[in-house]
Amino acid sequence: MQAVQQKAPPMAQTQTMNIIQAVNDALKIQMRKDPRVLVMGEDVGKFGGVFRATQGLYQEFGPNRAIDTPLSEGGIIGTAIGMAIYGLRPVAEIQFADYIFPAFDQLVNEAAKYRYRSGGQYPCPLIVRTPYGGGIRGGHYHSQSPEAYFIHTPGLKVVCPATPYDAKGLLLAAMRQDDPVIFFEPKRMYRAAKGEVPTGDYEVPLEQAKVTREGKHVTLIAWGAMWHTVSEFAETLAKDGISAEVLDLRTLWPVDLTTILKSVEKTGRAVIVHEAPRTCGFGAELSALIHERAMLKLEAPVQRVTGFDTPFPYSLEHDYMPSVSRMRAAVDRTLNY
Amino acid sequence: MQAVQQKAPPMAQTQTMNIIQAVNDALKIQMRKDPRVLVMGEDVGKFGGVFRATQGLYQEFGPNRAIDTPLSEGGIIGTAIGMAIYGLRPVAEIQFADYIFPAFDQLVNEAAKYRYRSGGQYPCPLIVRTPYGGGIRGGHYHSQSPEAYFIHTPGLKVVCPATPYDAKGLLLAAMRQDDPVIFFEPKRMYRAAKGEVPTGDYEVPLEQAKVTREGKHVTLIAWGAMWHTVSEFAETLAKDGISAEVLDLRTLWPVDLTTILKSVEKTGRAVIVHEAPRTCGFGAELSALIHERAMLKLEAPVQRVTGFDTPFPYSLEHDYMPSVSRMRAAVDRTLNY
Amino acid sequence: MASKARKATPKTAASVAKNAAVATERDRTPLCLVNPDGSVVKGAKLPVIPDADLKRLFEVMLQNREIDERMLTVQRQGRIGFYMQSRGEEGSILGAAYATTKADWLFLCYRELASLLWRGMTLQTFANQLFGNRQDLVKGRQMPCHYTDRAIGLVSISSPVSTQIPQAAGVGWAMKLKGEENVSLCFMGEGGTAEGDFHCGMNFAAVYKANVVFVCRNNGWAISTPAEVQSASETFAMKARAYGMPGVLVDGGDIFAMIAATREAVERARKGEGPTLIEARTYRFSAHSSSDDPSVYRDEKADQAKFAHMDPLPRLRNFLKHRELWSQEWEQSVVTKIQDQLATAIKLAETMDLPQTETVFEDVYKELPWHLREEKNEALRHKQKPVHGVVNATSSAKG
Amino acid sequence: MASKARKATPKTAASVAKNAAVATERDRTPLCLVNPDGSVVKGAKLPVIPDADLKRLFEVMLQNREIDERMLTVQRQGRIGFYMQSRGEEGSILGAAYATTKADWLFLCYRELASLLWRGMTLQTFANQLFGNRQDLVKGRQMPCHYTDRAIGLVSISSPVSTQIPQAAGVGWAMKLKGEENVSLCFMGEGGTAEGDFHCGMNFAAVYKANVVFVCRNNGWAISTPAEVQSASETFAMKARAYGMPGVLVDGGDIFAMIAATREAVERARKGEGPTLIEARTYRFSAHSSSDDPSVYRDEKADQAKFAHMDPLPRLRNFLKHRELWSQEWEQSVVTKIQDQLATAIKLAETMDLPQTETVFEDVYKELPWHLREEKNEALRHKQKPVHGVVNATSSAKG
Ligand SMILES: Cc1ncc(C[n+]2csc(CCOP(=O)(O)OP(=O)(O)O)c2C)c(N)n1
Ligand SMILES: Cc1ncc(C[n+]2csc(CCOP(=O)(O)OP(=O)(O)O)c2C)c(N)n1
Ligand SMILES: [Mg+2]
Ligand SMILES: [Mg+2]
Repeated sequence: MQAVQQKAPPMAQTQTMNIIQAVNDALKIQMRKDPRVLVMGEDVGKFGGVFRATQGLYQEFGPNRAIDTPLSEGGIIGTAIGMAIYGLRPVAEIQFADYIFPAFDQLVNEAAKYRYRSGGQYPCPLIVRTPYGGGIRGGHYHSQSPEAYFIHTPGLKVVCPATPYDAKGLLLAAMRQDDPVIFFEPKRMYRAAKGEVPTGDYEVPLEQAKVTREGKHVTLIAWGAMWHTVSEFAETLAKDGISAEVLDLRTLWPVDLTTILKSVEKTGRAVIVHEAPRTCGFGAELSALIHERAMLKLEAPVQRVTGFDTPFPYSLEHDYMPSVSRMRAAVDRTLNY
Repeated sequence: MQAVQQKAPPMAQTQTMNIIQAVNDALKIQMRKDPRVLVMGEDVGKFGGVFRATQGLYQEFGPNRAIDTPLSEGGIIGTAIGMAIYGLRPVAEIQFADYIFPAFDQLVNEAAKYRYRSGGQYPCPLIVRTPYGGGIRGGHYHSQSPEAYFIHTPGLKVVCPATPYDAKGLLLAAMRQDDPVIFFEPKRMYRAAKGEVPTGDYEVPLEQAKVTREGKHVTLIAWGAMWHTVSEFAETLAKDGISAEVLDLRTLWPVDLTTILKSVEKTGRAVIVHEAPRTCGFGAELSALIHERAMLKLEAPVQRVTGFDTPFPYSLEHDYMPSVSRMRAAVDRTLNY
Repeated sequence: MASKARKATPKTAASVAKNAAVATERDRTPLCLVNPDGSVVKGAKLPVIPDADLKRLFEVMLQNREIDERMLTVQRQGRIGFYMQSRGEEGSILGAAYATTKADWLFLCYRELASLLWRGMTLQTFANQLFGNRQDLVKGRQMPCHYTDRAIGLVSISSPVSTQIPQAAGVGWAMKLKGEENVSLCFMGEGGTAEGDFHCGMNFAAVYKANVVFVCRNNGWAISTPAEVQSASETFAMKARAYGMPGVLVDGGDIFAMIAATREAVERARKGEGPTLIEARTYRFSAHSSSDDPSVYRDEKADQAKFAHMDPLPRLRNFLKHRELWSQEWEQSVVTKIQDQLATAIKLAETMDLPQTETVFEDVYKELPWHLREEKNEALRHKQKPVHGVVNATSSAKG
Repeated sequence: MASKARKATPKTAASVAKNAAVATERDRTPLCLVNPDGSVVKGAKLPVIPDADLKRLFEVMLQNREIDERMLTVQRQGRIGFYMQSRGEEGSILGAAYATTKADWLFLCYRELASLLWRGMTLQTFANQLFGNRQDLVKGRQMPCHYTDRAIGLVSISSPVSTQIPQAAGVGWAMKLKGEENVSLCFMGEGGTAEGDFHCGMNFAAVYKANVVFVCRNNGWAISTPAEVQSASETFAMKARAYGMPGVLVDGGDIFAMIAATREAVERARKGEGPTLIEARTYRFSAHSSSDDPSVYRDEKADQAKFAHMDPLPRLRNFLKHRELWSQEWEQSVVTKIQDQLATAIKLAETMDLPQTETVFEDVYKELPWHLREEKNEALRHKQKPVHGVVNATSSAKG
């Protein structure tokens, strides 16, 4: 399934990794190269993070570069902003995306606006890594997908890899640019998604989507964990003679609209899939952009298959998460419009 | 200009009020009727609020019902949630919508989910009043329009009156229902918008938009301060022979989609105007909804005229705010598609 | 704290260092009334507690421990998704709960099951929540251990750490505004004191003299993070001073000390004299949760031995022995009984259906708006089969 | 603060009330070295300050006051949109600033113009910011009084209260991690201590012993809200104890006391010994801002008289007189000079064009992404005329 998009640079040495390992590898590589880089967050030091993404960093780089913090997201992001404007390169971890909200003011009113409001005098190259999404029986508070809040905030970049290869390459690229980045990691796929990843240094450029499957009848747009579900779904569609093109957005904002429009103009149909609630989710923006710019090429309105507009439930998360059957209904709506 | 929509109940006694007075009047009426209601926030007590919306309440209802709080939005909303679940009816003021973010976690993770996560055992009837929007030379932090963040959050209702009549009627309705409401007040129009308002008790029901001008060529959708600009704009369009229908949404979420679709299906064209940044703003959701449900009736893609995707500037706010000339270009795009 | 002109002799040397926040011996010494061996500390005045209550408190401690062990096993068998133990902390939790009544609202962190057992939450209610079934009071919407039970004064437990603190202050404030003598009892972990919400809640409570008692369970750990990373202050109780609020440090292994301290705080709160912060010094004998593996970050064996004296259960047993209120048979019968009752409750909870799909859409608002009506219909058209056995061993942080 | 078994004799009575957060006489007494009449307090050891510096400090105080008066007038004339005065607080602000160098980063609340004048921000830079013109260092993007000037170590001022506190802690921590002896100096208002960010910033600073000095200007008011509503603690300096950090209360009318206290704190920070919280007890003689009308909520006349002794300017003048460092002519010449310079700066700033429309889209990111390129073109096609004279008298809260 991941063959299409896991093409490593020719000759590069590779290794099978999951997303956790890929993230860990990216951090190690960059921390070795750049002494300004440090990781910080709850349980990220000695313990190596509750998902073990920062494992070994404390041992290799010591307590001043793999920092266990107090239980305070506002403190983590607030102090990380200070570090970033002072010239360090903090990579802060928020243990679950659901817990990013105590730091919301520091992110949207401060980090996002620092470069701008200082007239360019104080860039704020802060990375916030955080696991997002459902499917792990986490209920309300270990399942949310809050990307839209940050996409709506000018000054932030929002990235969300789906595969180990992209996780490593995008994180390396993010750590080497100068704007604040919210880096959402698909926790459901942390260990489930495996692939060949170059052991050395490489970057996956930000702001570039990837066509991971070519097709002609409908464009399926996804990212993160949902890209995996959508990719499998595309296979089943193929069996029914429906040829779906699959896009993995990778960087959510600024989004690679060129690649999206090219695909949708070709297929004439689009279905966007995400876990976050539908209303004012990123799917709404994508739908609006596509309609605004490609209406005449559309055979049917762009469809959205998303989490429902309720808090994330526990026992019934299988009913809540975008399902293949709902995706199928959406594709059918575009085909039969 | 406000004649169309300011129809008071027949026979009711009215008085000319601005929005501040209308809000104040609603609070007074409800506080007299319901001893559970109290107002709280920074400077809302003795001083009567920095915009004077709570003027006189301290004098009439005393310090236990018109409460000056410490400078802490997290504390205001956090304690107000406690009051609400205990059976009081707190109406919390956040001095500027830009300062709502320190309370973001309490609003989106707590107030919004209280009823749900307790299986209906603990409703949280909290009202948060807050002035929003630009045009007062307030720069980054006295100008933001953060409605989309809350519309994206299941469990919250979002209301935004444009006129004194609606401000009073919607606030009275909000205080009498049992879900948390974020009540955005258009600060630029606080004193500028005047109209006849019944002196007695009445409600403007939530979740109902209003057609404030009938027309046939294009539907203009707005709310709050922008509704005023859009209404004036519609007059100028009329002079050019373009007949615009104007909608004031009043309640942003749950939105009155029926009224929107009815209008758009009639005109075949829609332009949405809001101050917040375009990307993932409420305009995106409205655009997606309209395209999804009325594509075949559309003569042209729905257009958005919004704040730009930058922090809100100071000196150049005239270039930033949605202008009549940008609106005109958008209308022309729909007419010449 | 207005800038009033004060008449005192001015200080004439900055001496910042001397002004440092040094704790006094009194600050550092936990209140302790009963020694680990069950003997009364010399000079201590024990709170008045009827023998029947003492025995009942011991019973609940035993029950809590049995439940803990059993439910962890059930979790390990993949039958529930998650569990959090509280071994060794039952004493302080029960002590605080004992000093309140059901009219006093209860805000929990998440590790305070004993307080609910004390207040009479039924085992069936408990088990239904863990299995998230159709009879679960929170309708299967939250992870295990996130109970709500209005009948016993329990407010909804939330995962985000410390959000309950300003809410509890708000409830205590509302009680005061309404002229009631009820209090709001609010638990938190020592890790939770680092959140901004701790500050907001404590500050509002003190400014308005809200009817609230805060209990900080300092069990030494926040997942893998030791308490000394949370604050540079010598005790957590001392944090009360920043708010002009009394702070008391208590030996959490001593249920008598907890009862005495909480009673005094509750009384003050009932009289409208404002809030108190109690730090219960304990040890988290168990893992953080069923997802955690503490051997990665602490020396399990050494620590269990080192902190054994802080376990409240043997201490209370020893005390009861001294008073001739204990027998082996009685303890055994309590244990056997709870095992039986629990088995029955689990069986029933496990065989009960999950909530119906339409419940996903209830209670978002009081009434169902148009978009949720539509979404409900979509969900019903596309009902999914529950995914069983999805393991969440990827994280040790849930809860 | 781990749960270590401590050997002390156990406390045997809860005595919550006795444990209450009573401030000692020492806590309550502000550090004061020079009396309002300019005489040295008996027994006080003055910090070493060269005469030239003393005179320069007095000059900056005079300048600050002139600028304040002038700019408020300019605001009243509708020529700038907003202004914030700092009359009566210049002493503590200058005292703290004097104890640092330009390599020490400066985080301001917003009312600390004097510290910038001390560090050498030019009047033209100042005026350009107030007029938000093309040469404004922040490109006309922020309201008046929201300066940024990297050349003098000034970080970007933000309106949201207290967000600078954890950031300043982060900078001081970064300095420490890099092995530098620089410190970060962070101002806040007493109102700002109620925000969660105050707690987060203080706590992180103390846990990591960051190179930071916090100065809380307690001027008695947060807009209309008196300091006693912000906290029930007797002083704000005492809040330091919650963090295991030294806290010092200083007479903010006494620049010598401020210098002494800040120097000691800065020294500790440079040596890596961690942060300090200094409370400068002052009075907000002016309105909150040009949008405010304090007569609605306080007795202006009575209070101005009552707090006159806290004004640092006559106190320093009196001291200089005692030392024969002052003359009427000198003071007059300083005033005349600043008036002239200011007039020139204002004139230039006012006649300078506003920033160009395209600057709205710069610096959102380092590079312009596709959507901002498009939006820039849209803005250029629809350039608007500036709306002049939009009055914001609707609110007294801005800033
Ligand atoms: C806001 C927030 N951040 C992070 C977490 C993840 N988390 C759950 S429990 C916990 C540790 C809590 O420690 P403490 O407060 O000491 O309570 P204890 O578990 O020891 O009872 C953490 C970090 C969370 N639930 N909420
Ligand atoms: C987060 C936030 N809430 C509210 C405001 C509005 N506001 C601006 S200044 C101020 C009072 C600040 O008082 P204090 O901290 O004592 O500083 P002072 O003005 O006395 O110097 C308030 C409420 C704000 N700027 N930011
Ligand atoms: Mg703990
Ligand atoms: Mg103040």
